[in-house]
Amino acid sequence: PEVVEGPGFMPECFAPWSADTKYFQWEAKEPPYKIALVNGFVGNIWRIQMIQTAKAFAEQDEIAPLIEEFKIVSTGTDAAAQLGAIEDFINQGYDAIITIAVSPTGFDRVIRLADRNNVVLVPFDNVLDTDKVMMVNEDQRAMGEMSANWLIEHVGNSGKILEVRGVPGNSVDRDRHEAFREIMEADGNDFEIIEVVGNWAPGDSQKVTADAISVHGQFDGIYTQGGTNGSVQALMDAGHPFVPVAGEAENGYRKQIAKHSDEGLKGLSFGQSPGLVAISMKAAIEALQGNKLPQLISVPVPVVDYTSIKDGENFWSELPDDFFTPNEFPPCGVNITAPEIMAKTKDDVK
Amino acid sequence: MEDGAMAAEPAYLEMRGISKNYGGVHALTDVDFAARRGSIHAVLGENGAGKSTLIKIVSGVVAPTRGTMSLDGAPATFGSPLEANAAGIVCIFQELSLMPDLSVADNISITDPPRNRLGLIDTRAQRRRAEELLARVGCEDIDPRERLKNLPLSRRQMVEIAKALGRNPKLLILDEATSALTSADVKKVYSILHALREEGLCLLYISHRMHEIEELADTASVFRNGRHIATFAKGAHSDDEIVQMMIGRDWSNVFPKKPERTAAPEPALEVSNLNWAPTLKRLSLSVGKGEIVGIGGLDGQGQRELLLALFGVLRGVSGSIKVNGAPVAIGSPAAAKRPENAIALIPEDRKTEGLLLPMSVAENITIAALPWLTKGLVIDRSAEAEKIREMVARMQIKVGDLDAPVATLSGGNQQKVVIAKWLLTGARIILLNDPTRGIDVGTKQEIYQLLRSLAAEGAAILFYTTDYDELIGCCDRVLILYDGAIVRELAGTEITETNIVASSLNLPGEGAAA
Amino acid sequence: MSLRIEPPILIGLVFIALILATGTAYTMVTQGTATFISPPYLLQQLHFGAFLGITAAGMMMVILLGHIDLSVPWTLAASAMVGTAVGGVAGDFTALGVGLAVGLINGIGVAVLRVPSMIFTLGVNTVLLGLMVMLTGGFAPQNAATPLMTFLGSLRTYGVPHSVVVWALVSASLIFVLNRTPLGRYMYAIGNEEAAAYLSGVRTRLVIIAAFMICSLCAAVAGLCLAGYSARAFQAMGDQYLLPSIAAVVLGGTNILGGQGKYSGTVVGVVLIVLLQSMLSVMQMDEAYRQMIYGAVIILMLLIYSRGRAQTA
Amino acid sequence: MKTLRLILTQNLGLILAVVLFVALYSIYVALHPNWGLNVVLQNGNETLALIFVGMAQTMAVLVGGLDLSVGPLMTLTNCFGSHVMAGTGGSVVAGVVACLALGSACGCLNGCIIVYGRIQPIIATLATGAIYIGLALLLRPTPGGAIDGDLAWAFTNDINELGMTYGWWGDLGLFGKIPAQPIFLALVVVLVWAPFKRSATGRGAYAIGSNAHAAYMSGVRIDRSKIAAFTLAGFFAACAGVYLTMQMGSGNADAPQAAEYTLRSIATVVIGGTSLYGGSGGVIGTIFGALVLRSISFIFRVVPGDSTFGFVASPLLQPFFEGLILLFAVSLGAARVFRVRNRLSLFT
Ligand SMILES: Nc1ncnc2c1ncn2[C@@H]1O[C@H](COP(=O)(O)OP(=O)(O)OP(=O)(O)O)[C@@H](O)[C@H]1O
Ligand SMILES: Nc1ncnc2c1ncn2[C@@H]1O[C@H](COP(=O)(O)OP(=O)(O)OP(=O)(O)O)[C@@H](O)[C@H]1O
Ligand SMILES: [Mg+2]
Ligand SMILES: [Mg+2]
Repeated sequence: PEVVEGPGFMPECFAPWSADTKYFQWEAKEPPYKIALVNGFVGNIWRIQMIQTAKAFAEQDEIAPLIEEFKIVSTGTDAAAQLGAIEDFINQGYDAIITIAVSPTGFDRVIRLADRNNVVLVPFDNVLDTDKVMMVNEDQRAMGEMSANWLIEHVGNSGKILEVRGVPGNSVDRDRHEAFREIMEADGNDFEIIEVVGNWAPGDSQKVTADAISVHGQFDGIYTQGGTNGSVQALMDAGHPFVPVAGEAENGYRKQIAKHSDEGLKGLSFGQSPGLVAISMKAAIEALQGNKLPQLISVPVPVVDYTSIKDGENFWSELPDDFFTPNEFPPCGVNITAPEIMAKTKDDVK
Repeated sequence: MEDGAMAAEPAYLEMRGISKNYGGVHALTDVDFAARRGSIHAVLGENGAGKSTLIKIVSGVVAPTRGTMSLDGAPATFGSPLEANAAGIVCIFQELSLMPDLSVADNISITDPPRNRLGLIDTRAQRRRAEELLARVGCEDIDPRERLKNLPLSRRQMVEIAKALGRNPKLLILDEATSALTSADVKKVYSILHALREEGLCLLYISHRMHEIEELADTASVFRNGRHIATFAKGAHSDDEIVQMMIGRDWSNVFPKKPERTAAPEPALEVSNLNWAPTLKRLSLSVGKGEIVGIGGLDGQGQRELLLALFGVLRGVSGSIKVNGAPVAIGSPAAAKRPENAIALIPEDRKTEGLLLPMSVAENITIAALPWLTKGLVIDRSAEAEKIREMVARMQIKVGDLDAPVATLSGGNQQKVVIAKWLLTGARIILLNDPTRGIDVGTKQEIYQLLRSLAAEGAAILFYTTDYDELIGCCDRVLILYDGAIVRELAGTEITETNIVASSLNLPGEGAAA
Repeated sequence: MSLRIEPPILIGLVFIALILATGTAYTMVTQGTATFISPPYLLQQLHFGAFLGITAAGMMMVILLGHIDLSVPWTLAASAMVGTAVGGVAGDFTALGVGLAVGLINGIGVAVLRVPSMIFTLGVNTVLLGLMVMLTGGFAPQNAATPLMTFLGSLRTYGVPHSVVVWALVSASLIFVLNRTPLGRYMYAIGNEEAAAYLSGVRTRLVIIAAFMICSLCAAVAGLCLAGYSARAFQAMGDQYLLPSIAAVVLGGTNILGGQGKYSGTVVGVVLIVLLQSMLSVMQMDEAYRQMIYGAVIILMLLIYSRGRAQTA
Repeated sequence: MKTLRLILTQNLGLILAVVLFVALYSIYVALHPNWGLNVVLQNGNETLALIFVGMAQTMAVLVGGLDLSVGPLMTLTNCFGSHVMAGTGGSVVAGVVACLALGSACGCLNGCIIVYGRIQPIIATLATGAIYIGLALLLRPTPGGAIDGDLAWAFTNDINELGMTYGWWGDLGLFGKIPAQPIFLALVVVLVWAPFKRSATGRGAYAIGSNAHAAYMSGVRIDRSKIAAFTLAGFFAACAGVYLTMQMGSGNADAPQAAEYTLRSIATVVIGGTSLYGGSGGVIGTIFGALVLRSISFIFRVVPGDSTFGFVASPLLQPFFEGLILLFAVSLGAARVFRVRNRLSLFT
């Protein structure tokens, strides 16, 4: 793509990451397009929800005519297979490829190939450590900072905090953790932070939280990167009094907040949305039509806390716990609510 | 000891004060032993006498608890078979040491393959070498490229002998190396051994077949209970004397008397038109209650398959089988052992087919009879213990601790465990596949007597053996198999060595004209 | 049958004592309490241990045969997920049924088709993953724990977690099966020499199938408990249980090639692994060091064990 | 004739793997809209690391064991490589050598623990695997490290690109279109595997796998062969790590990926016809095993969504069908079971 000056197309949807984010423009192609989504691992609900959202979005009235073929493959946690799949789709003559990168590095080769073949490559969620490709994400550091600030607000400037981290070695874990620590450990604060690894999985989070409680006694606040409902479950099992918790956007966690906020479970729930996939697809389609877009598109972090939580709006008491609540982004025309995706395909399968 | 005449030439292998203990078991106690170049030295003794232990010490497999060893006058200790090999000691072990997945050629040159300039194995030269060695033992029929596992046991033993020859031994040990060979092959081996003796090799030969010892040995040493009893030159003692030395008691009349029969016995097992292409062809036979029927013939004529077919192991068998007059379909050993069939098989290879080596003697004895020792879902332990005690006593199994692994028993006692296991199921039809292989004369005699007494109690016994003496001495009738079919049935006085040999080669025997 | 403590069990117990001592030293220094030897902490570890313990108990059955079951992670998850999706008491039974069905398929693959268990169960694991992706994607299934699951997985009576009781019951049944029934004897026999067992008239295929069904059933029970503990079933909930369950069985002295091993060893192995993981987590060790220490402890134990064996042999 | 029969019967597993690969890959080629050498190149890129890891596993399987540390070892050398292979020219070569040495050393350590510690390979390597992942995390707490982009490009491409990137040669026509991956693979097979297989040590490895006791009794140097096999496993795993480093241009201590490679490596070995009981087979079969495994996932990318079989590739059914095909592929050998006429032969 060509690097161009801003402002870009539909800025209310495709917001640049920062003021110095550059803009890309591709030669316009005639629709309809062939688009592929190269997912990595599939065995968790976030990914499944993401795939469902992608399928639903591709079938929306305004999008469907623009797409000739939409293909989704999942390659597992194997980087070579993911790179291979992307390259394969480039070779097959696809126009755009959306992907959740298995690794933040190592995409140089497919980026080169995509550029040679004028293919729009859009990593999202787990993005790459490069500025040569258009990407869509929420600000992970912002989530860490937000959690820290919120905890300070509700706990005060000192106390014992439990930090439950995500998958070791992952850049999202690193970003959230570092931003969180920077604020918590800034001058004027005096926190004792106990750190355990919960792998973003509810089971793991629950186990390490329970362990930490039994060894370290009482905490004044908790920050869990993922599997938050597990951490809260551990709190309740241990008979630990409810304390402020900053965590992810699992439906189960929001149910817990709704139920126990008056008992002291003041909760902050921010989330990485599976709906990012729809914005990424939309970005790809706009780019193929020749529109200018920021290199790094920032999607606002959907966040609620115990004061703003509402059944049927930002969580659903009848849906499963692992369901990720935030899914819609009205400024982008992405209006697929969580219950919709599930309901829709249920009919599909029949 | 009567070795005064031979003192002139110094011993090549000399062992002094050798003892070997396995925990509390004294396998060898204070043994002095010597063997000379240019002679074949037989090592004799009952099962468990310590023969294998002795040669395992010589060949570096186990270290003696006490004692010293010297080779050609120089002290020698070997930490592994590899070191013993390097010193020119080559051993053919009782359990063959061949690799089933490798080719025959690979097996023969396993440690010292011919190499090319790059130091890599020269496969062509290796194949030629294998061909030469196989030719030397008279086995031109074996393709050196064939995987070893595709050969029958007797051929494997020949490969093992070829392999040993290829290593240019100075001291060659054969531990029951001919136990599975046919007499033709045995003859070939004899001539090779004689040639080696002429070349000045020192040969140790272990076998339970007395006539082999007679034909081969220059000197013999007898062991009993881990002790060296005597060493003497060929001809110094009669067979009976030697056997008495071995078993330490009076020994006469190996085979029990055969019963006189007036009428044909009531048939227990009737087989007609049994086919299992391509090995078994239209076999019909019957075994009566109280009868011991021998199966003879050259090795590999379908005897093994016949027994397996009757025991439900083979798939695709056609023909009819009747037990006690009723037609049966036996699809598995589990079906064979059911009370209405009550068939047992003493398999060919006790180590892999008969026994669960790491499990205890007790567990091995009851493994087949468990369904009868179970109350509800639970094993009735007191009944089990009772039955085990009974069996150990009845079979005279020499065992210290019933909970010790069966692997620690000597070969003969292991075989008794296999038989005990099946007797416990109350089997009425007993199939035996060469049950006395590698078993000493004393134990053999016990087994013959046991078979006869089982027959007397009404069991029907079908008995395959490679030993003509057993066919002659033990069986009421003998069926000779040739190429998967029964070519001859011998009964009563027809059972003679000449008849057996002739029929095995499918020639008319002496009684045929009559 | 003797009451003599087997060397691997003894070594395991020594290591458990060492871990507890190290953990206690750590908490004494950092917060002045002896948490690691306090009953609530130990009970809690037993509570976690129960999930691994039940899984490992099943795993031991197939390892005794000289086989292995790599489908345990998704058998566990699939049982729990299908169970919660159906819901109620029917759900509980369905969960167990899923376990039995998977075990039957594994057993048939290994015993009848004679595909090596290592690879067949790996394939079954992948298929189960695929099925669960299908299920979740297509039907938005309920995943809240059923009342029985909650009862088994998270409730306690007199402070004793019910999961621990379930583990004890599973253990008692398996000890019974292994020591008192023909099935147990046959399992050891097949693990030692399948051909000899077959020729002894043992219905080896049925025994192998039974062992795999026990293994998968244990995974399903662990799934029930774990779903109760977490209040719901979720994908990948079994992933943490595969390698630790194998390690626990082997650390407990069961021969990975089959035929030898005592059940009590597996219990010791499970406790050892759970405490080790907990200690490393509590000490806030870096993931890098945790992995290395975990690996090193396993090797050290096995080395000591094999030294001991070499000396007695 | 006899020779042919022997070759056929002794290589049934390999032949089956080749047939399976040809069948699956033909489907892919037939459905691919733009199949050509660049697609082969991409396929090779995707498969090479898996092939190497599978080769590593083959070594352990040959001696009758399993190596659960091949994935972690690949990851460790990848992380190590992302440090030492950065730079240009000679230092990169030195880095590659260092990686291969590290992998071999770790493999040798596995071998020593197994041989001198008398621990079953599967459990020893389960433990060392954890240690290697720990080390990898130590080297690369988060993914990163930059290998020279040109290098990464040139060495994961075809001969033309290699020459043109560095100005060594120009367009060599059709010859220049030969992808680099088969060349690397051929080099490793010819220079490392073939000599090993033809050496006494290598044949000792087969002997151990076939019957360890008999091999010992025959005077095979058991310890040496076993350690050599595991060292070579480490070496092959390092080859995978090095290639992954060139491909990714960086290091990533990705434990799930390591686990996935380890498990898949077992599948490649089995599909490739090497017996898990040891003693027969070899890396050539494994290469095809890996190709079969990859071809399965290739197909999902080209199955047209609107065709009769389109549902197979529908995103939420795809993992299921992938598993099913894998299960089918590994069960193919079961055909033997139904042809077996002597049930005793089932047990060996
Ligand atoms: N590994 C072992 N552990 C314990 N005891 C053993 C072991 N090997 C042999 N023995 C015992 O040592 C004694 C001698 O056994 P050995 O194998 O030398 O007898 P043998 O004379 O070769 O008998 P056979 O003719 O049956 O082969 C036997 O009592 C046997 O039980
Ligand atoms: N490995 C085994 N372990 C236990 N039982 C076996 C085994 N193999 C076969 N059997 C038993 O043998 C019976 C028949 O076996 P199988 O199904 O293999 O035979 P088949 O292929 O149908 O042959 P046929 O056509 O001769 O019946 C089964 O009922 C089973 O109990
Ligand atoms: Mg012996
Ligand atoms: Mg049948």
